[in-house]
Amino acid sequence: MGGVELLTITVLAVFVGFEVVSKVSSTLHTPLMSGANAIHGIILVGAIIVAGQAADPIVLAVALLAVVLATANLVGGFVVTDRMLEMFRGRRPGPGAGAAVPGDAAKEVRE
Amino acid sequence: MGGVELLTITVLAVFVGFEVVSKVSSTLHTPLMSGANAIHGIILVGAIIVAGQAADPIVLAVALLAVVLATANLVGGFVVTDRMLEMFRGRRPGPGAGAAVPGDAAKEVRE
Amino acid sequence: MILLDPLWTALLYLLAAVCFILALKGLSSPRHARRGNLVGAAGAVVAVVAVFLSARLDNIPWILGSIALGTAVAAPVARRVRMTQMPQLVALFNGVGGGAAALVALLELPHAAGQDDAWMRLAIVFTLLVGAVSFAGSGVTFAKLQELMTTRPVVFPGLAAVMGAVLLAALGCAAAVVLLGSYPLALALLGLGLVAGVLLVLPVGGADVPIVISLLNAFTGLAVAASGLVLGNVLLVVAGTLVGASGTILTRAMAAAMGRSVGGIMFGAFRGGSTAGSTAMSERPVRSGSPEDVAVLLGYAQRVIIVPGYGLAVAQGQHTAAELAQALEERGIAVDFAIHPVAGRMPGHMNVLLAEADVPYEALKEMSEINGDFRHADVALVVGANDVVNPAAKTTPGSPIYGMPILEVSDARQVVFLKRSMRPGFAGIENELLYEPQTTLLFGDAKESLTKVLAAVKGL
Amino acid sequence: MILLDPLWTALLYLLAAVCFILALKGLSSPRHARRGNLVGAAGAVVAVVAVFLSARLDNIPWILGSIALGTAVAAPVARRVRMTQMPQLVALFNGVGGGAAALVALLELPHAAGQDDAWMRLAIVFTLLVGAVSFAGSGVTFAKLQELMTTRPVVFPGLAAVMGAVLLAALGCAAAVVLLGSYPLALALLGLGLVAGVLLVLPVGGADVPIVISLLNAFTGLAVAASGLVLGNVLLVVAGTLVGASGTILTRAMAAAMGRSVGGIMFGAFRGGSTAGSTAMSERPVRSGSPEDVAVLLGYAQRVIIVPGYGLAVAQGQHTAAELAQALEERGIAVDFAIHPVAGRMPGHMNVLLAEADVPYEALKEMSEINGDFRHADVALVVGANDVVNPAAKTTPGSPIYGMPILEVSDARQVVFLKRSMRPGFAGIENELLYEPQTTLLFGDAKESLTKVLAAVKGL
Ligand SMILES: NC(=O)c1ccc[n+]([C@@H]2O[C@H](COP(=O)([O-])OP(=O)(O)OC[C@H]3O[C@@H](n4cnc5c(N)ncnc54)[C@H](OP(=O)(O)O)[C@@H]3O)[C@@H](O)[C@H]2O)c1
Ligand SMILES: NC(=O)c1ccc[n+]([C@@H]2O[C@H](COP(=O)([O-])OP(=O)(O)OC[C@H]3O[C@@H](n4cnc5c(N)ncnc54)[C@H](OP(=O)(O)O)[C@@H]3O)[C@@H](O)[C@H]2O)c1
Repeated sequence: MGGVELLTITVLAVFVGFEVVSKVSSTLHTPLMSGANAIHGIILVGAIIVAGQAADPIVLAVALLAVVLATANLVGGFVVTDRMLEMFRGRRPGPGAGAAVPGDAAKEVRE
Repeated sequence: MGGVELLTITVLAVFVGFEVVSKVSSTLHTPLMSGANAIHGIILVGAIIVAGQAADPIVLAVALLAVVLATANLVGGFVVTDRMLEMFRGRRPGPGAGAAVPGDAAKEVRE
Repeated sequence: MILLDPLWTALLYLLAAVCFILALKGLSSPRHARRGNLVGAAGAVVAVVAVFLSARLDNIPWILGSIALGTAVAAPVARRVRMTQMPQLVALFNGVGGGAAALVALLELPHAAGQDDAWMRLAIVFTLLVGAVSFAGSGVTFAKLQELMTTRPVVFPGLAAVMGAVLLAALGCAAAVVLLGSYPLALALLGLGLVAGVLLVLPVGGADVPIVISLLNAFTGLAVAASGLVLGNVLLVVAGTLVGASGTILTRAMAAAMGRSVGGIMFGAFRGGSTAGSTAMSERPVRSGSPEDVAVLLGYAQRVIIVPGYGLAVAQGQHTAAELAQALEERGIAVDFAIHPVAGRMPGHMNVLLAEADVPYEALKEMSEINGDFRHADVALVVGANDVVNPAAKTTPGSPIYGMPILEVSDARQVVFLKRSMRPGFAGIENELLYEPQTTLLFGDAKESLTKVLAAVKGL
Repeated sequence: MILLDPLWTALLYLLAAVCFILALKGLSSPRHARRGNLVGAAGAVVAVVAVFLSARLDNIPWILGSIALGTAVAAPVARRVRMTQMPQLVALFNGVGGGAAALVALLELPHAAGQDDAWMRLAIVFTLLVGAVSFAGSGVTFAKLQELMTTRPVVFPGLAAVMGAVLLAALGCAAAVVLLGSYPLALALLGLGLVAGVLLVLPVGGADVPIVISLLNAFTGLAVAASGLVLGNVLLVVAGTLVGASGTILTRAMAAAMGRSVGGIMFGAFRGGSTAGSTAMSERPVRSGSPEDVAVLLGYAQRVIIVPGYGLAVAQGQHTAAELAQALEERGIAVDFAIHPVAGRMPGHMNVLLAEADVPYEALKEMSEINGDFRHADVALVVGANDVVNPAAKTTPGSPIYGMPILEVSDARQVVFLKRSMRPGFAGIENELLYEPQTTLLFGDAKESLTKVLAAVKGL
């Protein structure tokens, strides 16, 4: 693929990144950090390609190490982000809910 | 240039466009309309290329028509947008300024 | 003459594309907007210089002459046009851009004649068709707005059938061009596109024309992007896509502000609906007042909200309105301008208009911001606005503006209308508010009325 | 096995890239955030499947085994980690990602040995160096946060000189690799990168570690983007660039919230400054109270603002805090949570923490939103926070937190601190507010104290 096309794509991706991320509410900055962290685990694709082309056992070993590391990054990142975001669903339905919604009560009181 | 690269560039440009434009304040929607209008005048580049390759006089005539139209779009669009935006500079300094700033006065009164 | 190798050319194009993005980004605040626009213009210059330096071009004198001609025609018009005629001008520029894209695509067809170029021919027919629709459609909107023809929807029996036939024929031509690369059929496609553009816009009522302009703007953007695919030119792709996105967003925003759907606006006429209501005027009594009456109402109020509309733009009364506001402020009265998003004839029209009169944009209150304040206002002064304050939008389900959010002027203690007659606004429907007991009408041109009221206020 | 031709592969990669963009877009509102993250994960799956179907790969069983291993290690850790340890975990994942990028680049070097591949080798050395820095630096931050080593800045004489030498050597190696493609030098560069990463992070004080994590996150993103250039893989380019942009923005936002500059944080130690202040504790008297005293203060207030900090996270007292808020609400008291952007150890840490306790996010007030309200509050209840309410940020120019915007708890009529001792917060400086007459201290673990106060409030 030509260098200029890649450069163009990079420049546009920079704009997309800045525009999209600057809209993230500060409430979600921790999930943003771990979510972005998960995304760069996609280096896994590169690691797989390298490992799939490896002929030499040492090269293969190094490449497989890269695969393990990248997978840990990718899978762990998405799982941990999901766990965090699960907490943002707001009120959980069920018996525990009533005891832990000070916000709503606050509104009733103040209005 | 490969089709996939162009597609990728298009997709990213769509994201950039939507993200950037959705941040434009509604106050500036008219200049946005005419500014975007100016930008598509860049078809001039295509018209120039076509005209520069024309051998046949009819083709040349059509291509030159395209050049004229595209230039009108490009130049006129930017000029008219500039004129509009000039008005948004806010208060003009000078003698006329005092007579036409109800907003500031309004603030004084209300505070 | 080739001074630039393809790499540098591509980099300059990329630079130009970035300039265009920055131009749109600049519009996120009035402060940087003008500089942004200049950056965009600089990007255009870079791109044009790059094309001259990079490609082996013949006919350079002719090309330069054509550029000079285009500039000589467009620049003075753009510099001198009155702000009320801005929508027409944008329509015009939009149309010629679409036309240029269609012509470029037409001329590229012979270069895409190969067996493997079917994708390219697909992009070509797209550009041809969409560019032609945009050209012809914009021409009709121009004619409507410039009142070269009626602003009312033009509908005739069988319109839907004709449109369907045209579209089918266009589709057939398009398929043939893609498969066979036939040049005569491409010309036919161009012609069909022109017809389709005319038919598409004819049945649209005057009040909906700005939406159509914005939609055609998006169309032209897409046509330019497709021509970029044809020419393998990243700049055209990016620029066209940006315009397509912005046109889409604007169209949707406008339609939402009018409480309508884009589909309903474009194809309402084909389904038998029409955007124009009845124009029968009722004979009920109204209360009209003199400039002095209005001056008293205003001069002894504590809070006044001015609602500008299209009539203020027509009358070019913005400076007088600003002066009146200033005079009231000097009497200790709080004055705001309430801006409806579709007041006037373009989105944000009132903002441009009042900015021209040096009203700082902080003094312009958006609808959502000010709607709650009318109930604390002593007087709502409606200057040349009608549809945007018409309660029919809330009360009359059949009305063409039903569902559009309006400025709640009827909450104010007193409502004053400055207009020339009892004629309705652009949507063509009567305004019940004119007959309400709290309403006073001052008939006459907005600028003249404002001048008289201003004089009377100063004399209080 | 090649089931997909390059076109389809590229389209699937593009799809995955779009999924990643949507994942980040989802974070603009808590409602769509989780779905967005799942879309991102789906994109990753698509990409991995695409690579298996599209390239002629050997060693597939080994690769699948490695993926299984990575998953088996990471998923349970990610699922079980306590929320207080989140920063460490993110640092760890970030580091391994950077390491993977560096290894990929290393293995690609032999494929970029040609005369014309200098640009590619440039991308390779960039990935190598930045990936290694990110790996080693993240390792050190992990050790600091996990308290495997001191959280205080580690500085030794000549640090700056050593760092300079390492960087110079790295630069030399990098140039040699670009020009000659030498493999041993690439290995040396990897080593130098590791050393540089360690040296870069050692002198950073504990409180600044989250900023460094975010910065290294951006680094890894850039390394991945560069490796995408090496492999000609659009997906890696886009994904890496997105992460680079998000890391940059986050780093700047955090630094701004702490009133610091990124450069000052990273290189302060080299210039002799240090992020830690004095830890000398003064012997002045403070007013400490019993849980019952605090309950009375709270129970008869009209407006209470709770200020959570890192200590609340450590004590896992978020559920108890939510219950206390609920109990106070039931007594008719208005309760808000005031969230400082850098309270805790990660940006938005408190939001995550309180969301876990089902406090609806509407009840969490941002600093700018609530700072004006403290003067109307009867009690500000500071639970395990310290630096973010320390007036030294405004009054003591030499202090490491000087310039950081703080929550103005001293405006409240009464201030209650729940903490275990008189020890300072993460920045290591004393808090004058603890000695003020309106301040009451309740010593003890935040969760235990909250439980006691809650019981006492219920008994009022
Ligand atoms: N802004 C946009 O983007 C946009 C887009 C699409 C559609 N539209 C449509 O345009 C309309 C805008 O509403 P609007 O309230 O601003 O305008 P309007 O409803 O068209 O009303 C304009 C009023 O101004 C009066 N007028 C005209 N010339 C005047 C003059 N020289 N002096 C004093 N009064 C004058 C007219 O009454 P007389 O003739 O009796 O004087 C008329 O009642 C809406 O229907 C909207 O949907 C706007
Ligand atoms: N959030 C971010 O993104 C971020 C990023 C970079 C830096 N930082 C830094 O981190 C700091 C955050 O400020 P902060 O006010 O939240 O925290 P802090 O200043 O570190 O104070 C935490 C307080 O909690 C108390 N504490 C600890 N464990 C406790 C427990 N189990 N029960 C009760 N109290 C306990 C500690 O006092 P005792 O030991 O006496 O109990 C300490 O005073 C700032 O310096 C900020 O700059 C944050």
